[in-house]
Order: sequence, then structure tokens, then C-alpha cells
Amino acid sequence: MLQILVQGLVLSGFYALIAVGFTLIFSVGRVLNLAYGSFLMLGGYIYYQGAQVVGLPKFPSLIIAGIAGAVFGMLVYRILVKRLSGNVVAVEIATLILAVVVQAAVVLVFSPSPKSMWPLVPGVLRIGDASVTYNIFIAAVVSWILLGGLFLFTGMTHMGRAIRAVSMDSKGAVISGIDPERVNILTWAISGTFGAIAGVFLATYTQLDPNMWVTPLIIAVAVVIVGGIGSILGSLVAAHIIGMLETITTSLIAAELRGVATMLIIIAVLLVAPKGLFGKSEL
Amino acid sequence: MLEAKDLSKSFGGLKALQQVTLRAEFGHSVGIIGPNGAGKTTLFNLLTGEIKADSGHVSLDGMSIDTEPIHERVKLGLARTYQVPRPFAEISVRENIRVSMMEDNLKYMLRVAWDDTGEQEIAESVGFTAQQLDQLPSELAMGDLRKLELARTLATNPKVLLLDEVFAGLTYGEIEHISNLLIERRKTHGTTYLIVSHDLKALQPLVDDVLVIHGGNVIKKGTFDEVVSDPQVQNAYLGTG
Amino acid sequence: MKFIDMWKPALATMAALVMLATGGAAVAQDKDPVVVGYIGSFASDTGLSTIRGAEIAIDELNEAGGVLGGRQIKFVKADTREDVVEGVKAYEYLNDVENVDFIISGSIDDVSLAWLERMAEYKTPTLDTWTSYVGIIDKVVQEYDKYKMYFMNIACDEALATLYIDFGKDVLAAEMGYKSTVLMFEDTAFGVSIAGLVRDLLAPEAGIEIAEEIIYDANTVDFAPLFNKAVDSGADFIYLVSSVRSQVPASQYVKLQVRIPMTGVNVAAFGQDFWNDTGGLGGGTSTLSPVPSVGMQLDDRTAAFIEKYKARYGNERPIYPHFNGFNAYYGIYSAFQAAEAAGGFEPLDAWVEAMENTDIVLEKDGEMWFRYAFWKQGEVEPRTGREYTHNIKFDVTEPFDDGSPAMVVVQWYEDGNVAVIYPKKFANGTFQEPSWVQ
Amino acid sequence: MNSTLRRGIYGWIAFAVVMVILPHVVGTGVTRSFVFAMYLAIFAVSWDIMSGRTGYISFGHPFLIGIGGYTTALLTYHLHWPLFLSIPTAVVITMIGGTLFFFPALRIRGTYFALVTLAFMELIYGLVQVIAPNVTGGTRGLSGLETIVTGAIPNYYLALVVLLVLGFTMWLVIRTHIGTALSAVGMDEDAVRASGINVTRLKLFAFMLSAFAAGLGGALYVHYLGSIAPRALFDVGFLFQILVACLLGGAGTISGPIAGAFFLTFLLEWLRPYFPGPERFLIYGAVALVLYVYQPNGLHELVRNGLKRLNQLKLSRNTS
Repeated sequence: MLQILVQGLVLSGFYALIAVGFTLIFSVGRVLNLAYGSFLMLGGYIYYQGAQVVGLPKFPSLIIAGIAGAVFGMLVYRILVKRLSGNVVAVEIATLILAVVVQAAVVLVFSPSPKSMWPLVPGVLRIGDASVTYNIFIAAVVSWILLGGLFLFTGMTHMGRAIRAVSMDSKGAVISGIDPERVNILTWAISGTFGAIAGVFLATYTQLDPNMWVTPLIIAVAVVIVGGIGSILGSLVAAHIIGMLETITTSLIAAELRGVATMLIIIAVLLVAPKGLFGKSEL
Repeated sequence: MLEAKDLSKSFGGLKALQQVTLRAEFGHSVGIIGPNGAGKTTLFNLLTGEIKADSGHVSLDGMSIDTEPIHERVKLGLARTYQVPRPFAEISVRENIRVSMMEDNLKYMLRVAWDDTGEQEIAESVGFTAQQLDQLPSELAMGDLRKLELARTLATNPKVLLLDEVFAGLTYGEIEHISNLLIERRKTHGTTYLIVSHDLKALQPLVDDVLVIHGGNVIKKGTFDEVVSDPQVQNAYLGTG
Repeated sequence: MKFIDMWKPALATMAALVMLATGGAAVAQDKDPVVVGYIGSFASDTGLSTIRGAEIAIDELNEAGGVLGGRQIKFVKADTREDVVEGVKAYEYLNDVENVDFIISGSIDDVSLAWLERMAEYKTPTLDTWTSYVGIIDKVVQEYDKYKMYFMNIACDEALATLYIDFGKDVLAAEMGYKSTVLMFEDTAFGVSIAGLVRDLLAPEAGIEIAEEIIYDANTVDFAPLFNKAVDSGADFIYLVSSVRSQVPASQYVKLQVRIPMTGVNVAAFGQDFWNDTGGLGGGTSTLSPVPSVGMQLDDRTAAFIEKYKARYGNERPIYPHFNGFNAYYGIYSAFQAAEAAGGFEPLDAWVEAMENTDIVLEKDGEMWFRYAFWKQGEVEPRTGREYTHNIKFDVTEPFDDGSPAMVVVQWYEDGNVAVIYPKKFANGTFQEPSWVQ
Repeated sequence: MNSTLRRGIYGWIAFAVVMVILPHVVGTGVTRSFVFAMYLAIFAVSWDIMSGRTGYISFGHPFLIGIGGYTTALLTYHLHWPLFLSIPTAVVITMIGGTLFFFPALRIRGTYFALVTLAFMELIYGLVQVIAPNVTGGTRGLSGLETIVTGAIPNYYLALVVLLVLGFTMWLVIRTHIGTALSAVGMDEDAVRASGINVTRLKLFAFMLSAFAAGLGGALYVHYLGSIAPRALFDVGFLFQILVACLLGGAGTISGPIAGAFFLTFLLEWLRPYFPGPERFLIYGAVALVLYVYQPNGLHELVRNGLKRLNQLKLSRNTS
């Protein structure tokens, strides 16, 4: 029981980390970035190249991956999303095509063979009967720190408040003198960074392979749907619902039903409460 | 005859409409005035069925229509315009009107041919030129969008027409044109109007009775002159000026 | 007819345009080569192993003066991306556009199953080197005339499992004293069928009870709950069956320092790249492997093949071919041996008969070490008592003097070395529990 | 009959004539590619009638196609039903499955509808493998399914007849009042209701038509392939092809998605000799992305704009 609780909590924190960058873009720009999984994949591969091929220390490699994520995020915004601004469905589809293109590029550059990686932090944490790796435990802690930081950022700083204003009412924000372009660029950069860092944790936790963008994207989509648009708190709660449910399904019911359970939640929430459990139009 | 009895609606804690009762005989025309947020648009939404009332009843021609969905109410002859025009943005003026003229059955809708002259007549009746028929709504000015809104409503052949700020944004000449059209139609078709408008001057020649709504309540009912001269109304709505 | 005549110029122009657009598929060849087609993925380690094995054999044959009276072999390839529909398209492309005489395949199970119907239609001699699905062999057994052009030179999964149960009996039960296991397998066709065979045979044959079964989604990222469940069951070891993303359970097993030993099938561990891919976290993994496997001592001819392989591909992965690389190399030799005997790949029946009679025996230290031959129609394998028409002639009983062993068990040690641990005849190492197992 | 309609019908006739002659002028390889192109076109048309105009973007179309395919596969493979019974049954079952799409469409649309349909697809992908794998064949699927006709040319004509009939019917439907009404639904559903139209029935009609095409196409497709596997059907890659075909061609036009399907299939085949490996899919994806971002309304719009410009050019030349 303790084991399920510990694992569920840690996995949930990790899911929150995966989802937060995705939620951010959805709440500010009102677009679904289906290339979000590629942010994670690129983060993972760049970290791998740095830490395991070139041989840089782990921390600088993580920073490089984060920066690359930010740059990639901004490029996607500038080159694709801005051009299609206003057309939500077009953005969704263009980013889906982009995700497939990135996958093909990764196959070309890194080969399709999966690669396992050294954990960011090696070792196993044992709490009573339960055991989790330090790696995912740290991922969950980082997730809580980042989410807390984001919360403070949007509440305390000028730029953060601007992001919040745009997410609540973009037209109103423009009237009050906020430059939505800057806000959008910043959001995509933050999202890219969060995605890339989440990707490093995901890759060190599981492995790298050119298909790895799908799973985190589905997790992020599930979290956003269950949590509701644009609520950080909602995302956090939703990540925990999904994480716990997955752990319970895997441990107590049947491991192969893991994905099925998540899909059922998505369908149920969309049918019963299309706006999600915390669906509001604010951050 | 359109009749609403004790309609109430609240959103969260806000009581948008409380126990509103209203009667409009056929061929009779009622103006509805009140300050912004008084509940005028909510009243329209309840009448057309876009929003479900918390309590109260609506009947048309003596028949209860509480359970009828929007499109059935339209077919029974209850149509409306929107305060902010809602044209179908990517199809032409002609096709906008066509959607309203369609009979609601698949067999009819599977026809390839359409009633060109009928469409043209309706468009021209609200003041569109023949060239404008193939324009997209995005190419139209505000006044023309209001006309389109009205044309689309007229195309459903309504017995009772709910007009929500049809004159806003129109020039004097356009207001006159539309007023005349409405008066003419009332004569020929016996159409009933419920008109929400801020433009009292435009309203005056069109209405028999006026209903004043304030804070979700009907505060005054009477002829145009009775209502505008009422001190309570002047206080609430017109200010002391 | 007049209509056609009238339109002839237009049609000819159109035809020319289409030909141009499709890359001038039918450009005439000066010397009429024999065309061998490859079907499979282009970039996976397994796909590359088959491609390279075939390439080396073809180059050898070409350098030795060609085949079938001095004709050169032309090697063409079609990518399937391990996708079922792409597989069908690739098979059609090889036949319709490239007009291949023979196809060598590095396809996975479901892709082979998909193009199998096209094969029956085109009647193109085809040799599979990767998929071990016994269901395909069953089709050849049941509908010989329809599928007789199909050969598979890897032992089918049923043979693999049969010999693996012996490993359970001889090593896991007799030497290690294990009495119960947790059967942990992925939810794929491969996982389910191997698990089924193990479930049926392990208890009656080897005396090892299955304490618990865990079936998991092939995309599982987190094995911690599964491993915990396995440890909680109180079993002596974990029997893992994993063919997709197999590095994940292997490396997480090490990262989590799971307290009981684990063995079974881990497809990722078939290749020398496994150690790098797991970042050195592959120690403690043991797996059955089709033969010839990584870690296996080689005969002279095969060793020469490996030297060529290394010289040619250097550090490009896979740095050492997977079993199917060997199979492709010898497979090309078998196919052309048959073609020489039958006078070509046509007529089909002559080639099929000749192919059934090919027999490449590899000797090491004066003993048969490995053999590329095929079961003939009607031949019954003595131990399982059934037919395996056109599967490689495998042997599941010591001393393996009828054919190749169906499989060996390889073990990755914590220092990065890999060795064969079973059967004894081929072993150069022993089964070891990881150091963290108490 | 108005002139655009007449011109369109001439276009269809020209298309039909060219397609009928084609197999006699091109090689078997190209003919085979056309068969795949036509099946993709059928699926694209099916997507288009549901999503092209209404704004109900289906990300789960492979779900419908897969239901059709699996139904006939299971009926013929296990129960040995004849094809003339199993295929209509598959179509009916697909239409019943289509109502599963319809329920969310009563409440949600656009992005959310796309996601819930995607969830349907992922769900059934999971379930096919878990539930009764010995019946469905699990991940390996089933192979050795009965084929309707064999050989490239007969299959070409079979697919052609189905494409022409389905495509032309849908194209005509789009040109009736229904097409206008469906476009209007995509722009402002409430305003359509306020025009006195039963939108629910209209959507149901479009969805059923779409499911009909998806079911028929899916059933014939698996009998063409001779095999069926969950990875071939309930897959993001398959969805990607359908979606991109529609969008590249021009959603909501029926003829556009057909052009898009042909373009995509041949793009991939043309690249094969030059880029046999994974580069092919990179180029393929990149071309799709650039075209889509450049003109989100697709080839159809490009052609229309081109013709418009040509006309203007002629006009200005005549006046000057």
C-alpha cells in the first residue's frame, strides 16, 4: 500500500513536470502544441549527446538541453504558430506534422535504435517496503520546484503578471499595454525549457527512442483535459489523479490496462465536464 | 400571440431575470428598454430557447413551447436577430440567406437547385444591391451586417420577430429604410415584433407598448409616451436628464 | 480501336511522363543481372544486420565471378519502417518495379505476415531471417502449394522455447535450485506467444512453478511497480519476455537493484551494442538468443565473415551483427546454391526442391557446429512430434548432431563481458546472479 | 444546373476517363501505387464529409476504418461468411460505431472533439490487443484474408469504381443545400439552429455518410491487403496520412482530398528510388509541412487562386 502511494506520488509529480509546459502554451496562446512531445525528445537527445557522447558533466548538459529547448520553442512559435495565428485547428495540425518531421529527423541523425541512459542521480531510495530511484524522485522534486517557481513568477513579477493577463483575456491585455508577442515568445521559450528538462528526466528514467514523443504528449493532453484549460493547480491535481490511477491500475488490476485507463478518463471527463475539473480561463 | 409567464433565470448568484411576464398579441409590437445588463438579451434567449429558464413558461399561439428546441421554435414562427451580428463568415450573403430559407428536412436539403429569386427578393427587401449578393460578410460594413442579420431572420418567415438592437450602428437613412420595411411587413404579414433598442426615437413609430426592465425586473409597462414620461423610468434608465 | 488510335500520341506522352516521374523504373540493363531484393526496416539494428549480411555474401559471389553462368547480382532494398502497410507496398515495389528474382527479408512478425499474401500472389522465392513466428511455418505446413516459396532460416519460436525449457530444468532448477518464477511479459504477439509456451512447459518439464503472471504494455516507462509486485510474489526469479524497448526493463532492473534474479528473453541484449545502449546498465541480464549469437565462439568461415563485417562497417552500429546478419549471409549462399542446382530461380518448383536440399554445414574442431538446412515437407521433428516445413533444420536435443541448436542462452556480466552459458556444448561462461541479489 | 456544377461534372468525367485508361499506359508498379492512393483518397473523402466543413475535426478516423476492416476480417476468417454478406455487415457496424463519435459531438467540438476521437482510437488500439487476442490476432493481426479480386489491374478497377461512386456522391452532396448548411455549422452552429435547422440531425447525417464511406473503404482495404493488424490501422501514422491528404488538398471540397491523397502517395513513391531510407519520410513530412503552412486551405485553393490570377491577367490584357 505504502509502495503504491510513494510510487503514485512520485510518478504524479513527474507527470506534472511533463504536462506543465504544455498547459502553459494552451492557457496563454489557446493553442494545442502537438509538437510538445518533440520538445521532450530533443531535450533527451541533446542531453545524451552532451553527457554520454561528448562526455560533458551532467549538469552543464542539462542546462544546454534546457537552452536548446527554449530556442526550439521560440522557433516553432515564430516559424509556424505565429503564421497560423488565430486558427487553432491549423496550429494543432501543423504541430502534429512537425512532430512527425522531427521524429524522422531524429531517426536520421541518431538511428532508430533505442538508447538507455545513465540516471541523472544514481541509486535507489527505499522508504519502508517501497523503492523508487533517486532519478525519478528528483524529477518529482524538480517538478514541484518548477511549478512553485512558475506560480510565484506569474504572481510576483511584471512579466509573469503579463502572461497571466494574456491568458485571462488577450484583448483586454493588449488594451492595457501588454505586448502579446513578447508574452507569447516568452511562454514558448519557457515551455520549451520545461519540456526539454522533462525530456531529460524521461529519457534517463526510461530510454531514448524516436517514438518517445507520443507517450508524454498523451500524458500532457490527458492532464490538460482532466485539469481544465489553463489552470496550473488543475494540472497539478490532474497529474496526480492520472498518476495515481495508473499506478493503481498497474499494481492492483492489470498492467496492460495502463493506457486504457487513461483514455477512459479522457473520454469521461470530456463528456461529463468538457471544461475539465478546474476549467477556468485563468492561469 | 406570444406569452411568457413568470420567467426567472439566475447565473450563479446573479439573478438575471425575475418573474418576468409578457404578452404580445399577433400584429402587436412591444418595445423593450432598460439599461445595459438589465436582462433584455437574457429574456430573448429564454424566449428562443437558447437558455433554459429556471422557472416560468413560454407559449406561442396558446401552445406551450417550453420543451421545443430552438429550431422547432423557429419553425413555429419565433425568430430573432443577434445584438452582435452573427453572419456565416465564409459564405456569401446569398448563401447566408439560403441557410435560413431551407426547409428543415433532408430530402429538401439534398436538392442541388435553389430559389435564386426568393433569395434576391429578401436581400433586396432589406436594402442589399444585387452586386452585394455574392460578397462575403467580411466585405460588408456594420450597417450591411445588420441588414443581413435581419434578412436571415425574415427568410425564416417569422410570425414573431425578436429584434435585438437592430438599429445600432446604422445611418439615419438605413434606420428609416428598415423601419419602413418593418412597418410594411407588419401590415402585410401581421408580424409581431419584440424590439430591444437604445434608440428611442427609432423605436417610437414601431411599437404599441413598451416594457421597461431594470435589474431583471419589469418596472414599467405601458404605451411609449406613458413609459418615457414615468419618473421612475427616467430615474432608472434615462437618468435625470 | 479507332478511339485508341486517335489518342495514341496523347497516351504515349502521358506514359512517358509517368515513366519519367516514377524514376525511369524500366531503364534497360546492359548485362541482365540477377536481382535480389531486401525487405525490412532500413535503420534498425536487426534490419541493418540482414542488409549487411546479404551485402557481404553478394559481394563475395560477384567477386568470385558472378552466379548462374557469370551474371552479376544486383541488390535492391525497400524500406518497411516496421510498418504493416509499408511492408506490403515495399513487397509490391520490389516485384513490380525492380523485378526481383529473390527476396531476403529482415521483417518483424506482423510485417512478414502482411506481405506473405503478396508473396503467394507473385510467387517470388523469399527467405526470412528475423521473424521466428511459428504461425508462418504452420501456413507452409498446411498450405504447402500456396506458400512453398517461403523459407525461414531462424529456428521458430516454438523451437526456441522448447530448448529454453531445458535450460530451466538443467540450470535454473538443477543448479540454482529455483522453484518458482514470475512470468513478466510484454503485451505483444511475440510476448504473448512465448509466454504461452513457457506457461505450458515450465512446470511439467522443469518443475518450476509460475507464482505470478504480469503482462505489461509495451510502452511502459515505469517498471518499478512491476518489479515490486514481482518481488512481493516471493518467487525465486523473474522470467522476462521483452522484444520492444527491451533496454528499459533491463536498465531499470539494474537502476532499481531488484532483489531477485531475472532471465528470459530480452531482444535488445542480442546485439553487442546493448552494453552502450544501456549506458553500462545491462549487467545481470541473461537472455535466450537465436543462433549464432553475440558472445559465441565462431568457426573459421563465420569468423572470416565477422572480420569482413568489421572492416567494412567499422564503428557504425550495429558494431557486431545480430543473429540474422549471419542468417542473411548464409541464406544468400543457400539461395544461390539452390539456384545453381535448379538452373535459376525459375521454374519455382525446381528452385524450391533444390532449396530444400541445400545443406551448409559449418564445422568447428572437427565437429558440426552449425548447419543451414531446411525441414522438408512431411519430415517430423522427433521431440515435438510435428512438422516445421521450410524452417531451418534445428535441433533441440543434445548433442545437436542433426542440425543447429535452436538457441543458446547468453549472459551479460556486470563488467560488460558477454558469454554463452547454455547449452554446455557451446558454453564459455556460467549463469550468475547479479551482485545485489541477496 | 448552374455553370460551376456543370464544370465540376465535366471534371469528374475527365478524371474518370483518364483513370480508366491509365492502367493500360503505366506499369504494374504505378498501378499498384494508384490502388493505395485510391484507398487513401476514399478515407480522405470520408474524413472530409465529417470534418471538412463542420469544424468537428476527427482525429480518430482510423477508428472507424478499423472497425469496418476488423468486422469483415473476423467474419470471413473465423465464421467463413461470404464477402457479399460480411462487407455490408461491416459497413453497418461501422455506422453504429460512428454514433460513438456522434455523442461527443453533441457537447464538444473543434480541438476537444479531435482529442476525444483520438482517445477512441487509442482506446481501441489497446483493447484489440488485450481482449481476446486469439480472436483478433492481437498485435500480429490476421493474415491470409480472402481477397475479392487478385492482381493489380482488377484491384485497380475495384478501387476506382468505389472511389468514383463515393467521391462523386459526396461531391454532389456538398453541392446541395446540405453542403451550405454544413459549412454554416462550421462557422456558427447556434446561428444555424436559429435559422430553424435541426443541427443534430444534420450532423448525424454527415457522420453516418462518413462512417459509411469509412466502413466500406476499410472493409475493401483489408480484403485488398489480405491482412489486418492494429498497427496498420489504429495508428497515428495512418491518421497523419488521412489528415494531411485532406488538408493539403483542401478540406471541405471532396475533390481536394482526393488530389491530396494522390499527391502524397506518389510523393512517397517518387522519393523511393532516390531516398530509400528514412530520409524519405523526413522529406515527405517537410514538404507536407511547408505546403500546409504556406496554404492552409490546400492545393484546391492554390489552383483556384492560380486560375483567378490567370483570368485577371487575361482581363487586363484584353482591356489594355
